[in-house]
Amino acid sequence: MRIECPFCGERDLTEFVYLGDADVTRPDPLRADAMERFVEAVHTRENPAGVHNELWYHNFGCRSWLRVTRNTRTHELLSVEFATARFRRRHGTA
Amino acid sequence: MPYSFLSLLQHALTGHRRWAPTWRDAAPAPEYDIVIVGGGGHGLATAYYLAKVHGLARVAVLEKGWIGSGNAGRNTTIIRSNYLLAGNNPFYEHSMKLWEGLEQELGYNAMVSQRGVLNLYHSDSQRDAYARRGNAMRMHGVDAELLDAPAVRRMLPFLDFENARFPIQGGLLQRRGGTARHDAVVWGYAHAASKLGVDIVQNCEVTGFVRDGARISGVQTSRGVIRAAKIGMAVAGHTSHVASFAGLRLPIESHVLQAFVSEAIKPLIPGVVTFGAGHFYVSQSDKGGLVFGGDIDGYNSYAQRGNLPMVESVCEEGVSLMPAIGRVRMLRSWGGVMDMTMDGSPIIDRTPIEGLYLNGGWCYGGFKATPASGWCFAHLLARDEPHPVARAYRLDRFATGALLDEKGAGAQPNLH
Amino acid sequence: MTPSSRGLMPRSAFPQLQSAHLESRGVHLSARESLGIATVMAKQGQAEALRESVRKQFGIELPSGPLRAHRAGVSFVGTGPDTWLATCEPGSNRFAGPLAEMIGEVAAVTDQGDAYAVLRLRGPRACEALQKLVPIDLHQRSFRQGHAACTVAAEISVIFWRLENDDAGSSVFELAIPRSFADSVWHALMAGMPGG
Amino acid sequence: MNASDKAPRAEQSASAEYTGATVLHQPNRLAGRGMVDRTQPLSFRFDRKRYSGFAGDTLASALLAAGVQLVGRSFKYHRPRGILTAGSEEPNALVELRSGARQEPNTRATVVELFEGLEARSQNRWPSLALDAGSINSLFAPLLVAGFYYKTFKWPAAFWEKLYEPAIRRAAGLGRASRSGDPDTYEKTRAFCDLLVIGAGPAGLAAALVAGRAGARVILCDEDFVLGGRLNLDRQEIDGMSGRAWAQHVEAELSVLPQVRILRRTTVFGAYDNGMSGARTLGAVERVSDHLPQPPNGQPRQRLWRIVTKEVVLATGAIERPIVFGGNDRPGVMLASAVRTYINRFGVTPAQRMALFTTSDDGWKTAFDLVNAGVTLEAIIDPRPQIAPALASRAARLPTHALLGAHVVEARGAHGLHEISVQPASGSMLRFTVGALAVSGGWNPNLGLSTHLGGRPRWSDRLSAFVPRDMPRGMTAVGAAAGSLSLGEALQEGSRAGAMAAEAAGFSVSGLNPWRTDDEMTGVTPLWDVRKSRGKAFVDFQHDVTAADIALAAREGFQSVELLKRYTTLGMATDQGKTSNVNGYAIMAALTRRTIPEVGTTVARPPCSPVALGAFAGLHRGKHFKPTRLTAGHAWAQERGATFVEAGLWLRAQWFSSPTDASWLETVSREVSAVRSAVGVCDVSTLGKIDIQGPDAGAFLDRVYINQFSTLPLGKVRYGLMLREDGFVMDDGTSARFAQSRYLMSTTTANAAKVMQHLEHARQVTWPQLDVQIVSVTEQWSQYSIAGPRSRRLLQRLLGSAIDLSNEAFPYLACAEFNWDGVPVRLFRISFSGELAYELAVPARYGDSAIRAIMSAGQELGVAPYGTEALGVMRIEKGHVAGNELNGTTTAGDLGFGRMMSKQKDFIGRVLAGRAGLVDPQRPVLVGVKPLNAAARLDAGAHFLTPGDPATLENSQGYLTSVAFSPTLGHWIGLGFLRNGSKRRGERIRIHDPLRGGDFIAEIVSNIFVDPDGERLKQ
Ligand SMILES: Cc1cc2nc3c(=O)[nH]c(=O)nc-3n(C[C@H](O)[C@H](O)[C@H](O)COP(=O)(O)OP(=O)(O)OC[C@H]3O[C@@H](n4cnc5c(N)ncnc54)[C@H](O)[C@@H]3O)c2cc1C
Ligand SMILES: NC(=O)c1ccc[n+]([C@@H]2O[C@H](COP(=O)([O-])OP(=O)(O)OC[C@H]3O[C@@H](n4cnc5c(N)ncnc54)[C@H](O)[C@@H]3O)[C@@H](O)[C@H]2O)c1
Ligand SMILES: Cc1cc2nc3c(=O)[nH]c(=O)nc-3n(C[C@H](O)[C@H](O)[C@H](O)COP(=O)(O)O)c2cc1C
Ligand SMILES: [Zn+2]
Repeated sequence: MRIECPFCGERDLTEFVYLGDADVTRPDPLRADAMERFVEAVHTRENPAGVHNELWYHNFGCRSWLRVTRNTRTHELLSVEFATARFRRRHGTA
Repeated sequence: MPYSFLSLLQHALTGHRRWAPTWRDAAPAPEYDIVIVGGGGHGLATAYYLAKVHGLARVAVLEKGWIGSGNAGRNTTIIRSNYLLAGNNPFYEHSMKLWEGLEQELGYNAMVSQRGVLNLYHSDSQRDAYARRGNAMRMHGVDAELLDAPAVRRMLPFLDFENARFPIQGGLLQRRGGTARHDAVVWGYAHAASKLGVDIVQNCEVTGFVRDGARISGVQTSRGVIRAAKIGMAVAGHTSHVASFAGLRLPIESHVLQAFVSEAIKPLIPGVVTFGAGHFYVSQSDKGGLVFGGDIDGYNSYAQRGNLPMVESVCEEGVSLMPAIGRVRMLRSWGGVMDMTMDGSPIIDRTPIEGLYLNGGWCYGGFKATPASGWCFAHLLARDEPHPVARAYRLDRFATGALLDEKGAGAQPNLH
Repeated sequence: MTPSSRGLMPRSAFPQLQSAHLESRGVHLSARESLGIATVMAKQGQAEALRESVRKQFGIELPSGPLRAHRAGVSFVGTGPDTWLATCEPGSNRFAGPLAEMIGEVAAVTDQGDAYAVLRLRGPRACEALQKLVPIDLHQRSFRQGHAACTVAAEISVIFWRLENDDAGSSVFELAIPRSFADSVWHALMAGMPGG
Repeated sequence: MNASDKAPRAEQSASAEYTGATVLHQPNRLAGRGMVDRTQPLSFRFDRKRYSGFAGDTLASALLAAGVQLVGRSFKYHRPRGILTAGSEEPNALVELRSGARQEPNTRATVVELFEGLEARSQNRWPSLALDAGSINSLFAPLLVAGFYYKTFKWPAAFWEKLYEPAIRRAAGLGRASRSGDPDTYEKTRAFCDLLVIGAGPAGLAAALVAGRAGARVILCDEDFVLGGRLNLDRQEIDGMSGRAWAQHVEAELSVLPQVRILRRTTVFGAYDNGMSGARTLGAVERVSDHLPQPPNGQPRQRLWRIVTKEVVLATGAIERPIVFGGNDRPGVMLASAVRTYINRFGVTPAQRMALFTTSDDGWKTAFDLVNAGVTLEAIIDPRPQIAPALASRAARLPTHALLGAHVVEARGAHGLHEISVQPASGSMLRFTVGALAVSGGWNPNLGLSTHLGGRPRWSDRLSAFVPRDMPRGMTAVGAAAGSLSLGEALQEGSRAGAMAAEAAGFSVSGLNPWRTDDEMTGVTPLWDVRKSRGKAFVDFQHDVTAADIALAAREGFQSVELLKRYTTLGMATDQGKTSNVNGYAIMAALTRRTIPEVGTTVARPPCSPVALGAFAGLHRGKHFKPTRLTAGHAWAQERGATFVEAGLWLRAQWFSSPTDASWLETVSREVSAVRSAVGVCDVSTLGKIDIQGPDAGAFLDRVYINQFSTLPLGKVRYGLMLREDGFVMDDGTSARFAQSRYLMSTTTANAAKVMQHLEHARQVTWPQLDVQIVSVTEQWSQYSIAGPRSRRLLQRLLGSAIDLSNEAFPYLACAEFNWDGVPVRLFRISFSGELAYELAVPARYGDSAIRAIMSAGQELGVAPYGTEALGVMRIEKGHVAGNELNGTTTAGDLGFGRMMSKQKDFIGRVLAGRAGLVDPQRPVLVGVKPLNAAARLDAGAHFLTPGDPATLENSQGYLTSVAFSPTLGHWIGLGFLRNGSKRRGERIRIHDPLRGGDFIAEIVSNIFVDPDGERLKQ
């Protein structure tokens, strides 16, 4: 498996560290139901047999956290972007 | 006629032309008392004990492929009960006791072989952790010995004691640990369950659940709808996937674990050895192949195959531990889909949905659990209350914080 | 006894270098002892300002991507988003401080002059020797002069870049190794040396 | 044609023509044939007996030349076995190659290149190959059917462990592995290309040539030591030149193309997952030195290639199928194409008198070549009632009986084939006395690599074989591998695939050359097994799986092809069923009235032929299993005779023993006393150091630590604790503030990398809006702890006027950056030992010089270097937590830091740390213990029990995490976690350690044993 880092280019699996579900966001700690939400966010991750958005860390490269879309049945890589990309899109910072 | 040397002799006289199928390859009936999803070791054991212990025989095991096609058929066959936590240790010891009588229980030889499991340690803190674990075992009446380096050397003179990057300081030994013939465990439970009237249905994939109101009362399958008062999931690596048919989200990730076998060589390694300075473990199969494995690849996968980097690092560890196997050849590598939980321990519990029961989250350690898992899941299904030794395997422990984290790795499945 | 009378003496990370005679194997190695090195990370939203200031101060256009731009002994190597490894010859520990001054508030500057031990490899078989170490395609067609990479060598995180070919027309690389790993990388490099 | 068919019989002592006493008689060597170099005789030993062969021979061809047919014994029945094939698919001819530490079990004689002094032994036999005691198993054969052991050995239970099981295990395996370490080295490398061509037969050569000429980067691999594949064994012509000559031409051109790399003796063993660009990784192993007595100096034995390529051309050819009939495993029964290989490539005939049993046109080529080589061909047996006219007319001219519609029903002969019984189309049984039988049951494309990524092959009725289908993106099969069995197709498909690959990589191809070949007959009518046959008919030779075993599996319900495999072990031997699987599937299909595609195939897995574990390990074994990190002070510590200990990848000084110390314990106690009474110095460079900058640096630290850092004054240091989001402790350390927006964080040695990743996650994923920049500076600084009542004086001597160290100017928890001797350095007043202490950080290049300066500055003060062990003793005396306490299952509360958790702010782990299970008052918390009996020695890992309670796991009250002999107190002390321990001070507790027989009473005390009020820190 080779992952296309948006900064470094396509690199071997060995350079990356896997974390998991890229769609969990840290709940608002001030909400009344914060506890349930944190329990959910930390323990209940997406685990589809198919297309999955996941976080990878380019540990041996540029040290970026990446948001990778990959098929867990075939290991086919569908897309990669910086984890910060969505934030930047939302806040228009380059 | 039950299997025995005698029956073998008699059949030999008739050229083995009269053997009956080892288990009935049943067609699904429209309805059962209990349906078990998953024809692996756990599903079949559950069905067997439901019939044997609880007298429930209107039971079906539904297997999407052929029985044992999942992890039961691809694991490295290590059995042991060397656990640390009070929530785990009694369960695995119960399993070990069941292993010890399995041949006779099933009338099928699963080749349980208690040649010992030795976990090597390479640092003081590792020794301390093993000591804590070994003491826990002893306090529960489980055999455990803490060996120093010379003792290990007497047992396994061909390990690297001279030139190791992380010198071997000793090991934690459970002599009653060992291996069992994985496929035979599946066939043995199928054989015995089938004899007690359990329907074993192959090529029958569960694709959904039948709901009436809040409860679940059946399954949709590739071979039609099958109704049942209770449905037990024992689908290991596919737990999240099958649970999602019922809208359940679970604290489980599916990861690939690879395993390897070498060409068959004359006996070299007496028991099971695990390397403490990495993730390598090895034993020798009854055919002579070195059966070994290491860490999971580390990413979610349902592909039943891994990648080259893990193959390399497993061999780096193997050759570092045992320089003698450098010229032994790898014959085959494969992968399995592991149901990794957030604390590395299993779940045997009711689900929030009436009629649906869960047995899963076995990570890479569920083969040794097969008998007790079946025993306890059957207990839960039959009595609607957890078996005492499986009390801790609750689904809500992540919310309550009553975790069973043997390694202390936290909510990160690929670190367990 | 006063400190100055003892004095602080730098020590090379590659004591083996003197005794290593590798020319015969088509690889020439040298250590870049007095290289000044600093990590430069743009503050949030300041990347453009940083480019501007580097343009002004050094006449260097900051590369975007894993590339190396240099001028008059100073170079900037792209090592990550909005992150560069700046080097200066000579510089040692006297580079990062002034650099921070010159660049100002728009970026965080961190001295790495001692964090990396830098080896220069050149010679007809330098490329072959390095290829055994790094998982990057070093072929002239794909890793050209001025290209750089943060990657892994013998399980160690390294940064390297390709310089202009030498007069003999053979490849020249510089390999930045975390100092504590210098021995291990050296061993891996020697083990993979062409011609045994 | 006619003429050559009547060529003179090879004179009996073919080898007579090679004079020179050393060359031994080779009765089956043919005059003037083959590619072996007759000017280079080689001598070798098999089972101690000496033989001769030539350069270019394989061990198999040399044994056959010498008239040796019996080479090994089978796995279960110990049946005598010979040589079936001439390639890597060989199931029978496995030997132990070499001896001593280099002994290699299960080595296929058919791929071993002969070298001078080669030593090989037969396997799985005792006392000798000829009379093997194990062969009595054949007598029990009726009992030893598939899966027999599952049905037996159950009673009496004890017998299984004591008797049967050990017996079965002793019988396991074929060859013996050496018990001493492999003396050879292995190397790993990577290669990148536009096109990887796997297989250098006509198809592969054509593909490589076309793509190479176009300028593409091409790698051409072949596992053989000569290129050409089948061209080396078939007497076919290309453009009027012999196939072999054509191959040599192509090779010559390829080897001068700059972008083409040819890897001979290199097996591509596996295909792995693709990247997004489509670039895929394949694994290959190059046998660099296996053809030599020993690897030449500095050369590895083998080299592992990870090849990253855009396109793959699969030109791996096809593997011939045996036919299943009685006694088909007799030594001398060989694949027809193998016989042809021995005759044409090696100039060796398996016997002087032979027969051919074929259901394929290709098999007939063997007949022509045997006759051409002057071997007596007793009969051609072809079950097909009629054959292609062209074939028939050519056959008519052969001096032999051609029997159509006939079957070989039995092969006999104790240690080698002696006689075959043939059932002709009509009439009574015929017998032929032959020394060898060539068999061709058709062809299976060698497609394993096409299925490694999950693709499944397709059944072809035309070929009656499985052919590649839904292959990995970018992989194309050509020639026999694709099921195109004629030379013409192979060349055509090869060049087409080469052209497409080159164009895909952006090169233009100018016209393909139309290589001319005479067309070839490829007809096959499969015969899966000879029903009327007598005696055991083998499907899987090595594992002794017979047609009867497959019938038994069918009967007992193991009808799924995967269950069939696991029950009978069909295809599980070292050859992975290359010659047996399809025959087995076909027999199962017939028995269960299914078609072969309905039965399907088992999954092929890497490696597609076995690979030495050493090759996968490469350099990373022994001392180089993992990289080693050395601090700048390492050389100095070595000079001081330090004993080093592994701390993660680091080597750290554990202690510095002096000749006068009686034991390591005495050394450590001396080091501790030196610190407590004078001054000591310890290298703490391995602790993680992270530079944290930016306007939001303070806010950022507030979120990752449980306590406040935004309020930390400039020039100050604070201890901090970090949680994982699940509420358990992750790491601890100090952070110093050097400027408004600049902190320096320190982490434990063990967690440095983990914390860095954690912080990057917080910065990039959780709070991308925060303006912080973080960089690891662990490598930049060499740091020494200078501890003890005299540490201030030492530093004053060392640093002189560089800094004012008075308590007022530089109090406890102060930090400063300044120049010393023109070098920027940092000083922190922090203490792990509990004494007045400082940590001095200098740029790493000065680390060596600095420790020497510190030592000489401290000489008159009695400075002593101390190691991690003394460090550990002192931190236990002070009740500081470390790795054994930060074990991933402890909370801040457990460690006694509950009150440090800020209520003012949110931080990682805060919410989940509030879960019931984590705040349960019953949780074990940190306490100190001291044995009542001052002489008693503590051991970490012991459990706590309330005195009087039975020693059960349920009753365990906690456990001992860290222990030390405290020279300060004169007895052993320990830290541990005890159920509601905070309320149990002064109570007695039982320390239970059944593993090591420890069992005694201790007192529960504060975890701080020395200077509880911390006065020494502030002196
Ligand atoms: C490489 C490897 C090595 C291992 N080593 C060990 C070891 O040494 N010791 C140890 O104790 N454990 C080990 N394990 C773990 C162990 O194999 C598993 O935990 C255990 O087998 C899981 O229980 P099971 O046998 O019921 O699972 P499985 O055998 O996987 O059974 C689950 C079954 O459910 C079926 N299924 C899935 N979805 C559906 C559906 N929708 N409908 C119908 N059926 C379905 C699957 O086909 C499968 O047959 C290892 C696992 C692997 C992969
Ligand atoms: N007439 C028939 O029925 C018939 C049947 C089969 C083959 N053939 C002949 O076979 C030839 C087919 O040519 P081809 O090029 O397709 O096949 P080939 O057999 O000539 O070449 C295949 C090559 O691939 C190599 N190889 C196989 N697996 C490998 C691996 N994993 N790694 C590295 N190398 C590997 C082999 O060593 C061999 O040299 C033609 O000459 C054809 O006439 C004819
Ligand atoms: C304990 C054990 C021993 C094995 N021994 C062999 C063996 O000797 N030969 C072999 O070809 N495969 C062996 N295998 C691997 C199986 O062939 C197969 O790869 C594995 O069960 C996974 O199935 P799959 O590869 O069909 O997906 C063994 C597997 C296990 C679990
Ligand atoms: Zn990157």
